[in-house]
Amino acid sequence: METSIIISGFGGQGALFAGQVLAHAAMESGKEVTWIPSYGPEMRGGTAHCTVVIGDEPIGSPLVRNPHCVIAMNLPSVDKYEPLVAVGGRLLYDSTLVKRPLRRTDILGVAIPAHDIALRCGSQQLVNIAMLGALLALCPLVELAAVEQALRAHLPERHAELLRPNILALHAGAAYIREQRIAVS
Amino acid sequence: METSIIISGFGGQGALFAGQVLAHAAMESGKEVTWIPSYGPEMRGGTAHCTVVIGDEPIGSPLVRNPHCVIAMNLPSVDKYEPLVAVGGRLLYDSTLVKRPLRRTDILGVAIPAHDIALRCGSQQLVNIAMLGALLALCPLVELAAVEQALRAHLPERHAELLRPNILALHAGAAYIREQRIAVS
Amino acid sequence: MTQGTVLIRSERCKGCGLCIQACPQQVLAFAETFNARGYRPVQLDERERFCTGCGVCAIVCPDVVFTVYRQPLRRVERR
Amino acid sequence: MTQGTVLIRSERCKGCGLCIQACPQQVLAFAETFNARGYRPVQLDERERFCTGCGVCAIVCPDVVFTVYRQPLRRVERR
Amino acid sequence: MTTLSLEAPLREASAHSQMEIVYAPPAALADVPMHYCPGCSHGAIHRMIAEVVDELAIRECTLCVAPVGCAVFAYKYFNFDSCEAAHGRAPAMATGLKRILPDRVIFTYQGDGDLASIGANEILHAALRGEPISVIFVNNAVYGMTGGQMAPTTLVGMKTTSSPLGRDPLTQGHPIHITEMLATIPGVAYAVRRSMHSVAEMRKTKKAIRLAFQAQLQGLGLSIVEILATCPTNWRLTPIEALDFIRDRMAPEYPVGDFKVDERLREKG
Amino acid sequence: MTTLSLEAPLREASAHSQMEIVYAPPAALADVPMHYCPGCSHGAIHRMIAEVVDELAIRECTLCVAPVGCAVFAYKYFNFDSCEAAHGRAPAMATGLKRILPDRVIFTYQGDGDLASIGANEILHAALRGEPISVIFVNNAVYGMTGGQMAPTTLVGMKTTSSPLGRDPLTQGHPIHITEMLATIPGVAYAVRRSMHSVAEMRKTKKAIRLAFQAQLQGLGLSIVEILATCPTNWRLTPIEALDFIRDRMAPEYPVGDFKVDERLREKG
Amino acid sequence: MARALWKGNEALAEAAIRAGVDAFFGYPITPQTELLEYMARRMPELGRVFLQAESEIAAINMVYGAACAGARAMTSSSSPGISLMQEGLSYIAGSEVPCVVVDIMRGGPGLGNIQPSQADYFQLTRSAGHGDFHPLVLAPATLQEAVDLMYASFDLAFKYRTIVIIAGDGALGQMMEPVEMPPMRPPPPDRPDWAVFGAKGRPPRAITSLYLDAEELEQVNQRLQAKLKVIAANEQRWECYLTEDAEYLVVAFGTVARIAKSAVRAARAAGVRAGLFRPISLWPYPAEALSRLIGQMRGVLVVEMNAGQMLEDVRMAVCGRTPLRFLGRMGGVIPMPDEIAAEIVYMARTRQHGNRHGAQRLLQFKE
Amino acid sequence: MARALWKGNEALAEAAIRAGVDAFFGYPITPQTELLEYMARRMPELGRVFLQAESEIAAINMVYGAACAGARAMTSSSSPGISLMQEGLSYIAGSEVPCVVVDIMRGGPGLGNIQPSQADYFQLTRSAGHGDFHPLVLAPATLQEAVDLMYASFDLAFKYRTIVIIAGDGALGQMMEPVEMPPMRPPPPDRPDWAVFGAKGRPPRAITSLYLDAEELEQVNQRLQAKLKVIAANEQRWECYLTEDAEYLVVAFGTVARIAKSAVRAARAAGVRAGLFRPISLWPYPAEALSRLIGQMRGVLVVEMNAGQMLEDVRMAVCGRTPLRFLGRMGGVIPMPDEIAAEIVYMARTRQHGNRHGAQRLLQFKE
Ligand SMILES: Cc1ncc(C[n+]2csc(CCOP(=O)(O)OP(=O)(O)O)c2C)c(N)n1
Ligand SMILES: Cc1ncc(C[n+]2csc(CCOP(=O)(O)OP(=O)(O)O)c2C)c(N)n1
Ligand code: SF4
Ligand code: SF4
Ligand code: SF4
Ligand code: SF4
Repeated sequence: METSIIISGFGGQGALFAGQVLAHAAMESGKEVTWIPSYGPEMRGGTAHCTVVIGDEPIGSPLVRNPHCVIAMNLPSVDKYEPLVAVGGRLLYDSTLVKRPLRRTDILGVAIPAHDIALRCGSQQLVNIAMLGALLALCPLVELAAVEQALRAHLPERHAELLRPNILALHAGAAYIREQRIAVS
Repeated sequence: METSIIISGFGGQGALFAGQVLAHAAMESGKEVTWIPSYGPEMRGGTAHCTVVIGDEPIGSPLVRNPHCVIAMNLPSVDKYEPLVAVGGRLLYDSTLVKRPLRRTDILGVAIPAHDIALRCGSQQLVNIAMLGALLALCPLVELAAVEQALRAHLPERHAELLRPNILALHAGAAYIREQRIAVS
Repeated sequence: MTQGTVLIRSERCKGCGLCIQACPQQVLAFAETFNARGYRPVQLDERERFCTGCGVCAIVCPDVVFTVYRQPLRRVERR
Repeated sequence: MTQGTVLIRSERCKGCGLCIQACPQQVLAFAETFNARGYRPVQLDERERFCTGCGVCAIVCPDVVFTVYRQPLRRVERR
Repeated sequence: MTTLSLEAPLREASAHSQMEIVYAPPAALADVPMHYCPGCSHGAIHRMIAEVVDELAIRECTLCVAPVGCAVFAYKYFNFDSCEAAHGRAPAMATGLKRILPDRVIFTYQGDGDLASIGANEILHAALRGEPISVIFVNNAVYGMTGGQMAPTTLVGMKTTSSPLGRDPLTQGHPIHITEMLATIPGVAYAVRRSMHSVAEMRKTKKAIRLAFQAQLQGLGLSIVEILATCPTNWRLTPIEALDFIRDRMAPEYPVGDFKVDERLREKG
Repeated sequence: MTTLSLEAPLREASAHSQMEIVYAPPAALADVPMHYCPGCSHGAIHRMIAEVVDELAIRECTLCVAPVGCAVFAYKYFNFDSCEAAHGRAPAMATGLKRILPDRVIFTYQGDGDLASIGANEILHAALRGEPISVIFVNNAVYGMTGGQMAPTTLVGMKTTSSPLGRDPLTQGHPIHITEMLATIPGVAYAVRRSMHSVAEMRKTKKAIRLAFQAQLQGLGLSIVEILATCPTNWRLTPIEALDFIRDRMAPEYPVGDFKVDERLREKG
Repeated sequence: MARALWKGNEALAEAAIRAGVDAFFGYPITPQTELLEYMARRMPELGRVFLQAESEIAAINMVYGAACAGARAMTSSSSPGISLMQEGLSYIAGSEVPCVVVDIMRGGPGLGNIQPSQADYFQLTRSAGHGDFHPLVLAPATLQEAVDLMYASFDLAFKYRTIVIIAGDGALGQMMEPVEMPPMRPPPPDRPDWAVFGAKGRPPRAITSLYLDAEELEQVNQRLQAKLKVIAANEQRWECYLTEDAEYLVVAFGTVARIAKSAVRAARAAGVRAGLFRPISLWPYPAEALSRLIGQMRGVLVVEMNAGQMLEDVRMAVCGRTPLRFLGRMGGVIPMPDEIAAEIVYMARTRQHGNRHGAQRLLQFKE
Repeated sequence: MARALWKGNEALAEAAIRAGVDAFFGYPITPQTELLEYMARRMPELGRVFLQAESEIAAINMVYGAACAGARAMTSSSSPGISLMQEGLSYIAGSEVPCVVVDIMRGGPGLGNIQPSQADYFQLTRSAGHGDFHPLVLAPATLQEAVDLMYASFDLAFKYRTIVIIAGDGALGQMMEPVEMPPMRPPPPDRPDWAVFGAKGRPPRAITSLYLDAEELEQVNQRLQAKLKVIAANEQRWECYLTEDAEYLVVAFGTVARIAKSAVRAARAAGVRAGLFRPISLWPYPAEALSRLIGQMRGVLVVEMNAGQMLEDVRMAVCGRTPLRFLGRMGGVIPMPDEIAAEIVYMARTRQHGNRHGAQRLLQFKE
């Protein structure tokens, strides 16, 4: 089985990085994985997203039309991906930025006050990893420890001081889900 | 029937021009005709030749492997074309420049003291037209009058003073053949 | 001192801050909220009334965010 | 006056005449006959003995036709 | 600076109705958001061009040739006809246009990668021909659009994604001074360098753009305005730091100034 | 001029056996006829290059990059390694060679169409990079090989097959002064113009070629020798008239001289 | 009009002038240069634009610019120059502006030589640049046809807003033949309604080939493909020569086709019922016309001055229904009537599917 | 070696370095730029040559120069840049020097966009320049394969003295995937015996593509064609996926092929015996391997990110033996597994020869 995840947000919100961290963690956990970014017109001052596919066999398509999971860090991302999530899939969104209710009922929509969580962990830059933590609490694709490890290995050196806050945010995101007692698949 | 003629000599001997004159004359005589030059490596300080094909129907190939007639104005041209002339064809060469005897016996080789004829007409530049005159006396492809006309129309203006000598040479070349009483085809 | 003001098309603002630093009267500041494209746009702050309508913000703004108004005392059209 | 002479590779000569005009002693002229490539090559003419072996012909000749000889009085190797 | 524009979006203007508009977006600029990064000079340069076009009242006879570079969408931002050239070939395309439309005002808008690297031959020969076009040459010392690689104008020692140790003139060459070079060519009527690093310099830039267009209107030959411009994104600086970078680092290598001004260009700045 | 060559064809030399050879064809020149027109300068320039290569004893480490132009067969005429570039791209090809073979002597041999028209970008950027190659730039003011069309170096008013009424600078541009232009570039160590119109000038030309090679051997940067050369065929002049044409028509537009000589180039002419 | 003897390159130039070409931009290259030189003389006389560009790249981009202004613009070149124009051609195709390009092909690859060749068939018909497009490629066999096609080319180019390429070779460019020139038509005074020439009294226009959004670019491409389908339906041209009762078919285009005509005649003289199918439009390829003929054939011989490029189009049309042979000469060698005739006769005598005779000239091919 | 997560462009660069590349010359262009940037960092560290050229034209001619000196030289670019390299590639082919070129294709024609595309299939396989030649074109579908092919490319290039093109698309260049890097091999110290590097102790050599004499150039071309025949015999590569019992065959290459794998699985899940034929070498095309499969197929679906280019190769291999459908997305739109699966299933359900369903996406094609 392959699981596909799209992470989407404004440029600068770290959508691509969160996807890479997930991909590294998956690979180190012995899974097959692909990561592919958007690198199109959105890049300059627009939105950015990436698709991660994780599986046990070599991945076929690195791109999917209907992802199993979506992390949407802003309103345009919710607008774009809500209609596309696979039936029964999950759409996690930052409820600090996105105020509108979801329209679909055949997917699991999860509002996460990621902005607040991030700020609590030390910086609004941590929204991406907080959301990732939440996702992994919902869909245990990889262990949080593997993500921690990936963060350690791949956070750019110039951001070394953000390592601890990132790990904090990861767990805080996961903890939020567990607190909400949302059914874990 | 198509008749093919190759005219060949050093660059500057006017092989291409003689061919054009013949082609013009043929066209004005209501024939179909093609003219095609060599424009290859020979051009710069080497030899030049052209192929003229004259017929009553639209010409197929403007190039031939085995021409019916060849006018060779120097030794390299004789060397190159003697083996190629069609069986029963004609090879006219300038006997002032080319001293060696022809090897083939299945073609009609005609030695023409074209250089002398040209000098008698006023300039060594007239070799080409003298040879053309000789050819037309052997193979009446077009009337000499048509060639005269073509010379009048197409001799570059800066050479206007050479018109009369050219016409002279044309007839002198033809006359030489007639004097030799070579069988005319 | 002429009295002026500016109209700010906040949705066009990218929050580069060039106008804030260029404004001779220091009447501009970033808003607290984000616009739809994710930037914190510029707004007139509490020093608003000191705006002279000099137009420097409009000159430096790369995103043509400003329209500049001035009290019609006399039109300064030299230079 | 040094005595010299030149060796002319006639088959290489294209009859441009640059050497004829450049020769300070005017000892070169065109031949009457043509070479295999259809040019009238240069030759030493009857003033041949005035050749000093100065080498000017070799300098100007674009076709490297000349080899230049000089009597071994003293070798003029300056400049 | 004082142009009044009627096409500007004044929906919200009621609050200011007693006041007089002293600056509004120029009519020659399309009323759409631009895609440039925050603090990038391209937007302001576009605006100045549009202002000049309005001031000279030539919007209906002006054509822009857009480059390949961050300004690739210039044609979306102007309210006049335009076309989009292949990378570096804007001067050739403009030549084709100008020869067919000799009474129109044709300008190219080109970055330094576009004009000075892949397209240096086209600008050089357009200049040699004295093609009466105007060239707005935006020098930001890097390839912006492709993510900040070294340009021919990159400063010695400057780090870019393709000169990670800083540009080494020994293997990567010296910065190119296109405008000085073009100024030596008889066909060039106007060749100046300006900068975007301060309000005063920006005012001068706009005047130079106007003179460049006027040179064309007077049929004097090719005119070029090189403009030192920011690329905060690829310089990895804030927009305000980027202004300082121009002043402190770029201007010393690329001095602002007039390298050639045809004497028939009457209008003085 | 006094080089002795051992590989020269001395079969007929017996008649001169008491004499000393004071000039023989250089060893670095292949002993084959050249295809150039009567009186064309290319042959003499080839010979001078070969003489310099012999004098500097660098035949075994020299590589020629031949152009597309009448000198396209230059590689047949030299007794050293060479390759044949695409039209105008010799400086790029030479760059590729030199980066791999930094201790070899690499020179390009280029006509004015090749270097100044289609290939002006390649020479410009090789110069900007200070690529340590030597460039022999043969300026005969026309496209020789293709039959005498206008070149960027064609003189104002000069008739060619593509400027039948004479070059009109208004539509066809002004003659290009490549060497002056390159001389302004820091990466260039040596940039001079010489001529083939007299024995004295030819001697100077050869010295310049030697200095150009020496600049390379000393690793000083790019060296270029522009040489005013004849094309009697396409000028429709006799070889001797062609010399006068250089002196009277070309040299006034393209003055012979030194535009840049790196001071480390010790050897004085 | 009376017939006159014209040189190929000059006849093409004069035909373009009579067809109302507004502007010519070009760069010298053998064996096409006389076309440029003719333009250099005639265009200024007529007050039209002639400009020798600094390179083929500049030339095609000048054409692009002039075409954007709605002008009848053209360039001409030969193989290496056409290679340099690939990017520009792709932009022109992507922007859907019309223009005409003459390619007088020469021997390749690389510098090759200046002799006649057809080795750029793929480049012209399959990929005159990156991306999905095909120019309309017309390959005349005689100078009269060259003139007529050239004369029609601008109308075609403007009708479809497409690139029209007149594909000849050195032989066509250099030869002389009697030609009847069509009448002089001035350039049309009106500018097309897609052109840019100043936004006077109308909204601004932009001509571009940039569509950053993939869906949008796909739509543009679908429009382009739809247009190509229309061209493919309308503009296939070909000639059948002695095919009615033919059992052996020669397929050849351009110069080779006229040589093949002589060969077909010779083969018939030798008792073989031979015929010639001559594609005139190389793209769109007259595949159905060819396909219809195949049923009656006992063998097909493709002759080209290349290593077998049009051969692929013929293979697709023949689709295994009859044996196929290929005779290819390369490097500027022109196949002579006698060798083509020999191939036809050989094919008839042996009805062999293989290709092992005359191996040195016959490039390997079997089907 | 352990697996690591690599970005496509950087993995290609590192693989080239480990394969012993001596020199990289290039010019930035999306979506290939990371390759150049990686080279800019790594090559100088290793004392090898990295140079950002002033243009793609300069880059390919620098490669040409370095290759003449016997070096392992390469460049990389994307569609418009590859168009600009056509002349240089033709010279390199004509001179028979080896080199490696990476083309990370993007949407066209013209400026198009920077999204993934396969629209330069013709340009790479049919006419990477004027004249008769074909580069060896390898199209990886995964990053591991990209690395392995890149690693092998210089050996292939030198073995045959040919151009090797690694053909990817934006998706391949931009994506990340686990890769096991091959070991580092230094550039070979010996210079090949055809290279030019100074005529020390041997007669001078010249590297050229110029042969003015037609017969001589024909011989050169015959040698080239003979070499291409050898390459065609030795170097065909392909993958068959679930073809053993397949009745419906998808043919696709590169990124599309891996997407098609997902689709084939989905189709099988829907009860259709589908399989995938994936050409890895685009030239030489594995035509016989494909042809062998066709007999057992009740239908063939070609999927490409273009208007139907490889389709021609498949048509020639299928030769009318089974119905053929084509699904093409253009402009950077990537076909999704579900739409390919839907096509397969549709094909199986209807066994219809036509192509009229989903017309908007299915470009017209019938056979
Ligand atoms: C032929 C070709 N080569 C390369 C590119 C990729 N490319 C797009 S923009 C650009 C450089 C832009 O830099 P510059 O001209 O300085 O403009 P800026 O983006 O900095 O404004 C490059 C290399 C291309 N589109 N086409
Ligand atoms: C790409 C390309 N364009 C054009 C040509 C045709 N061509 C061959 S040589 C030449 C010009 C030669 O002129 P120049 O460089 O001045 O050298 P010369 O022949 O005068 O020595 C041209 C245009 C070509 N071979 N390749
Ligand atoms: S200069 Fe313009 S874009 Fe920048 S902060 Fe001010 S208003 Fe916003
Ligand atoms: S200079 Fe040389 S080629 Fe010219 S005439 Fe004298 S010997 Fe002959
Ligand atoms: S990358 Fe640089 S030049 Fe491009 S829009 Fe951003 S700041 Fe401006
Ligand atoms: S055409 Fe001119 S340059 Fe060429 S060989 Fe003849 S004289 Fe020399």
